[in-house]
Amino acid sequence: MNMTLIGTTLAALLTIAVYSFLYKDNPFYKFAEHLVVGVSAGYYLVIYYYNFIDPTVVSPVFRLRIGGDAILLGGVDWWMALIPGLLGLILYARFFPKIGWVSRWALGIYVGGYSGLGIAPVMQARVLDQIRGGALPVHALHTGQGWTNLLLVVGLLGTLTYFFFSLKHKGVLGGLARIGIVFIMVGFGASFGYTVMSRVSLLIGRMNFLLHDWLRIV
Amino acid sequence: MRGATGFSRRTRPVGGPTIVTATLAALLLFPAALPAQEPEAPAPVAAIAPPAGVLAVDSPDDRGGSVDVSWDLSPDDAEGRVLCYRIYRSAHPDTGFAPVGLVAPGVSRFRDSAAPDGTPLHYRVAVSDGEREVFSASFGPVEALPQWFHRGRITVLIASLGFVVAIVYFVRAAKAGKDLFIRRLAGLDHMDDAVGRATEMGKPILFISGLSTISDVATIAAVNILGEVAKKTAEYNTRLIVPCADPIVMAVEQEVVKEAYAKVGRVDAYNEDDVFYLTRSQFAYVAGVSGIMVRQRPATILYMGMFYAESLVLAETGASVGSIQIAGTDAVTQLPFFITSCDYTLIGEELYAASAYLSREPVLLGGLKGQDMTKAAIGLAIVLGAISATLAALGVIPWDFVARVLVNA
Amino acid sequence: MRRHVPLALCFIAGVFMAIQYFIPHPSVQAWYERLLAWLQTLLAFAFLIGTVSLVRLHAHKIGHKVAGRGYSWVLFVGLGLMVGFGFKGRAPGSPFDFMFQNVQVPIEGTMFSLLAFYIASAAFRAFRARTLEATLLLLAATIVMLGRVPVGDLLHRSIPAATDWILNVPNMASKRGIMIGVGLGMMATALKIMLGIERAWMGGTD
Amino acid sequence: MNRLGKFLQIDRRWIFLAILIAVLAPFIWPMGLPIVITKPVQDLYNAVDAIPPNGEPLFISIDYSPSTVPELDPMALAILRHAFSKDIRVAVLTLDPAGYGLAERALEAVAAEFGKERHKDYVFLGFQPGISAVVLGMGINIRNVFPEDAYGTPLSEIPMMEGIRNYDQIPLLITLSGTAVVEAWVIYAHQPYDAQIGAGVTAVMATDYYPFLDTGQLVGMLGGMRGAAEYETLIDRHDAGVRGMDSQSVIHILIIVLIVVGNIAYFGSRKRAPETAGGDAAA
Repeated sequence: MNMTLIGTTLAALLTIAVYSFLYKDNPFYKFAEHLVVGVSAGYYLVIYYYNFIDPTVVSPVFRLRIGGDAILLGGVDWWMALIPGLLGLILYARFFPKIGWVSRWALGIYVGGYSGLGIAPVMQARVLDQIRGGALPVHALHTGQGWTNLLLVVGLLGTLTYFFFSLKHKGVLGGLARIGIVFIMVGFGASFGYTVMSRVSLLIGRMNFLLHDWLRIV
Repeated sequence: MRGATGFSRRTRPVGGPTIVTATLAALLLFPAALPAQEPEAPAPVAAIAPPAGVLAVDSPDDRGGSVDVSWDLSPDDAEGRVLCYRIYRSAHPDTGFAPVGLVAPGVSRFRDSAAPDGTPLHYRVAVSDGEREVFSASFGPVEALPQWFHRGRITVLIASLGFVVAIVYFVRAAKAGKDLFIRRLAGLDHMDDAVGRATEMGKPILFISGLSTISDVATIAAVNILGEVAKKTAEYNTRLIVPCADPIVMAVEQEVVKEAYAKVGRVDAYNEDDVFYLTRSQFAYVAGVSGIMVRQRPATILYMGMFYAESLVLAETGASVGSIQIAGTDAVTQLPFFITSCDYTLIGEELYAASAYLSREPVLLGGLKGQDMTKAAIGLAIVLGAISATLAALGVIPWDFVARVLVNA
Repeated sequence: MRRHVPLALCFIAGVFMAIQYFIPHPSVQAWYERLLAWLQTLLAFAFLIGTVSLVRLHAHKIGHKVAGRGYSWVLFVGLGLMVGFGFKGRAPGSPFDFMFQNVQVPIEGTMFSLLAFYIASAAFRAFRARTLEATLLLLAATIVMLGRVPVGDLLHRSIPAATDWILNVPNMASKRGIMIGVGLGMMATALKIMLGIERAWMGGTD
Repeated sequence: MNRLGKFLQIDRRWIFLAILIAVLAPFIWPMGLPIVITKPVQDLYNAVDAIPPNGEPLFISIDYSPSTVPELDPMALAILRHAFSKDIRVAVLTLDPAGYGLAERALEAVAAEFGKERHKDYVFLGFQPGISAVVLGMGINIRNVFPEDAYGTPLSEIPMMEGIRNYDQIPLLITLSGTAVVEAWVIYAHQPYDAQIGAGVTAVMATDYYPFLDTGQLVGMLGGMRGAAEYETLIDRHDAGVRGMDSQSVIHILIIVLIVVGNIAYFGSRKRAPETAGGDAAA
């Protein structure tokens, strides 16, 4: 009995425990559920410590090293490593009700920083590029491409109209919004149908694991 | 679009006149291309012709340290005699050249991304047939410099500023007391009923704010909605359970719920253990939440924020325990599943409109108006773009013009 | 201090992160990289807060002798083992890796694969041709499902083409529209946060 | 309630059982149904095929974790086989910590299959955290983000990496991912640096990225197990992708039958007992 076999057997039993949930909630599922919540919470705690806190704070501040390079105590790099450490520590202020509000300083930087970061790339990739992709020539209606382009433009305009919030969906606007919802529903149906495959793939993968890797019967 | 920031990947075909020019240039420049201290390049009789027209410019829109070098292909390239081009750099026009890069035949450009900033640099391109290298004339001086503004992004800047102006203008107008209409959002009209139902049944409400971090704007939208929901559960004295997948989201949501309970004067009813962190791991989180669903049997489940593949596992488990489910997400891939498994679904942008809708705060409604106006402008841009593309296709206006407008727009 | 400082920090961080996109100069980019690393580190610090919350919840269950508290012990064992092993070594073959590979990966993979069952039950339950929209949804889904598998090709030649058409035309048009709308919503929300209009993140103190 | 109405209330566990049987059956009786090639797959195949042998390497970023292995692993294997069979050099990296072992396993297996030499024909750069930072960093200099390969050899000492600085020397980068990492490659590598990006994604993500194909932000794409099966067909090497498609066909048909029967029962029961309508709200 080697470690690989023990590991595979453990994994297989846990796999079956999870599948038992399809029948109904039961002690085996509860065991697997609590185990994986604990294990994964521990996993992320450790991984984030070693991937971020250690290299950006602990190593430079206490061991005076960034990557392989030595830094000076009290030098610019040292102070720059201390700041995220202090920001991280003030997050813990929330455990002390009297100074709990200090943790908002760190949250402010976090929330603000990420908010700002998104604006321009979103404008580029989600708005401008999509406008470019959406502005298509709609001549040549005697060909398939002409009609396709017309549908693409109309569908896009309809979908945009559906998301108009500050006007009542009546008249032309209502008509366009209606076209929009038709396109949206067809799109959602397509996504649903398209997804079935990847979900079944996962099931095939698990069955492969049970039958091939564990039981070795196929 | 492509090529706006970098080089085109296409290489120039070598036409007749180019060959003549290149050969002439090569003949004329040949001696200069052979510095004495480059012993590996003796002057051969039947040598391959060196590349001509070497041009080096500071790479545009970058953080410095980079020079773009381009040249005309060696006339012998088309005949397959070229093995590679090697690019040389020096601080002097005719001595001290060192190789900085190598490209395949047929390629006529190279980005030297190790160029020192602010020094005059000279470039040469050598062509190699495997046995010897033949040098072009040197080009220079050129300086690699960092830029303070990314010109390729000017459209994004203008569009973003326009958007900021639109939002700020309508927010101010709303503050000034302009009355603003907002259309019905089906799912949210039932929020009161959903909370009321939970109260009647004496069962909790489960609020799931997605799996993303607070860096995802969708999560912030979810947090805003949670604030409004918490006010209602505090009023009705209904238990609100909020399992979180991200620790910062948890910290923020604890604040939000506590504050909402305080606002309606029920701070005593707030239980910090009901807003808790489970795990960041996607399906471990799902395992935990599914367990909560089948054991607590919540009357109502709200899914708001960013969701990934877990959406359907959660929503189907929720449906199987008979909960009323309202979802809202901007995750286009997950919307189909919420739509099939939930009672009401907020689609895409509706999620962002939700906090304005629920709170009816004029400033938020003003922001929404600003979004709508931008959307109208985008619709107009698409229509105009389609019309000009059509006119170009019909030959009324030149394609060049349309292409330029679309690329720069 | 309680209100203005966090809002000011939020504004400054936001504006800097927004404009750095347009400034390639290294003096700005270096700060951008630094700030980005700080944000990631901040999240790493928060994991301890999250874990404390999880531990407190289950300690509470054990302390109050809630039914099923035995499972809380299971959770503690899993958490304790991972943290204990993790600080000793995480290389492939280590106990930490063993737990990850043989507990976390298979359970998560299996949870994920439950979708194959749920997608079938959801389709059966909800795909009813009640309204025009619902009918279109189920028709599109059915055609695409057929078009994705080899059987569809055998059934009728035009099914893969129809699938491609649905994906490339109506699907693309609506996705693009939703994408633009979502983009606007994201930018507007981000902007409102930076400007301090939307401040639920700090408990909505106004 | 009549019999048809009762059918609509059928315990969903019967459906689960039917799915289980459907997924297991083709394991015992393989069918081997034919595969049609779609354009995004052909485009990606052509892009890989156009890379000159023994030159600038094809980059493959294995950005998936064990949960999406069944769909994405066959893609990785097929693309690697394609590249190695044409003597195209390959550099593999991962942006997902859980992808490290998967990437290493796939690369080493296929390299051994074709008798390829590490550092001459292929290199494994390993994992670096921070998705957008890595993608952006590679645009400046790969050595900044991957100073050495996964086993500690400095990039400067790896022959095949000579002269490979950033995206300008990468003819094609293929990301295999079940998450939005693809978008990071498009936004942070294609947009600023004009890098050529191809993608292999799970079937569910594929619809999301159609707009990117249209705008040229992605050169080509493999969607789900079928994408893998198509690629396997193109390189004429049938494997897990083609095999899995049999199970896929059976389950897809089963679900369609369920939908059809469900609707017949629904309309049949409504004619006789109109009050049974309701329950779950439609879209």
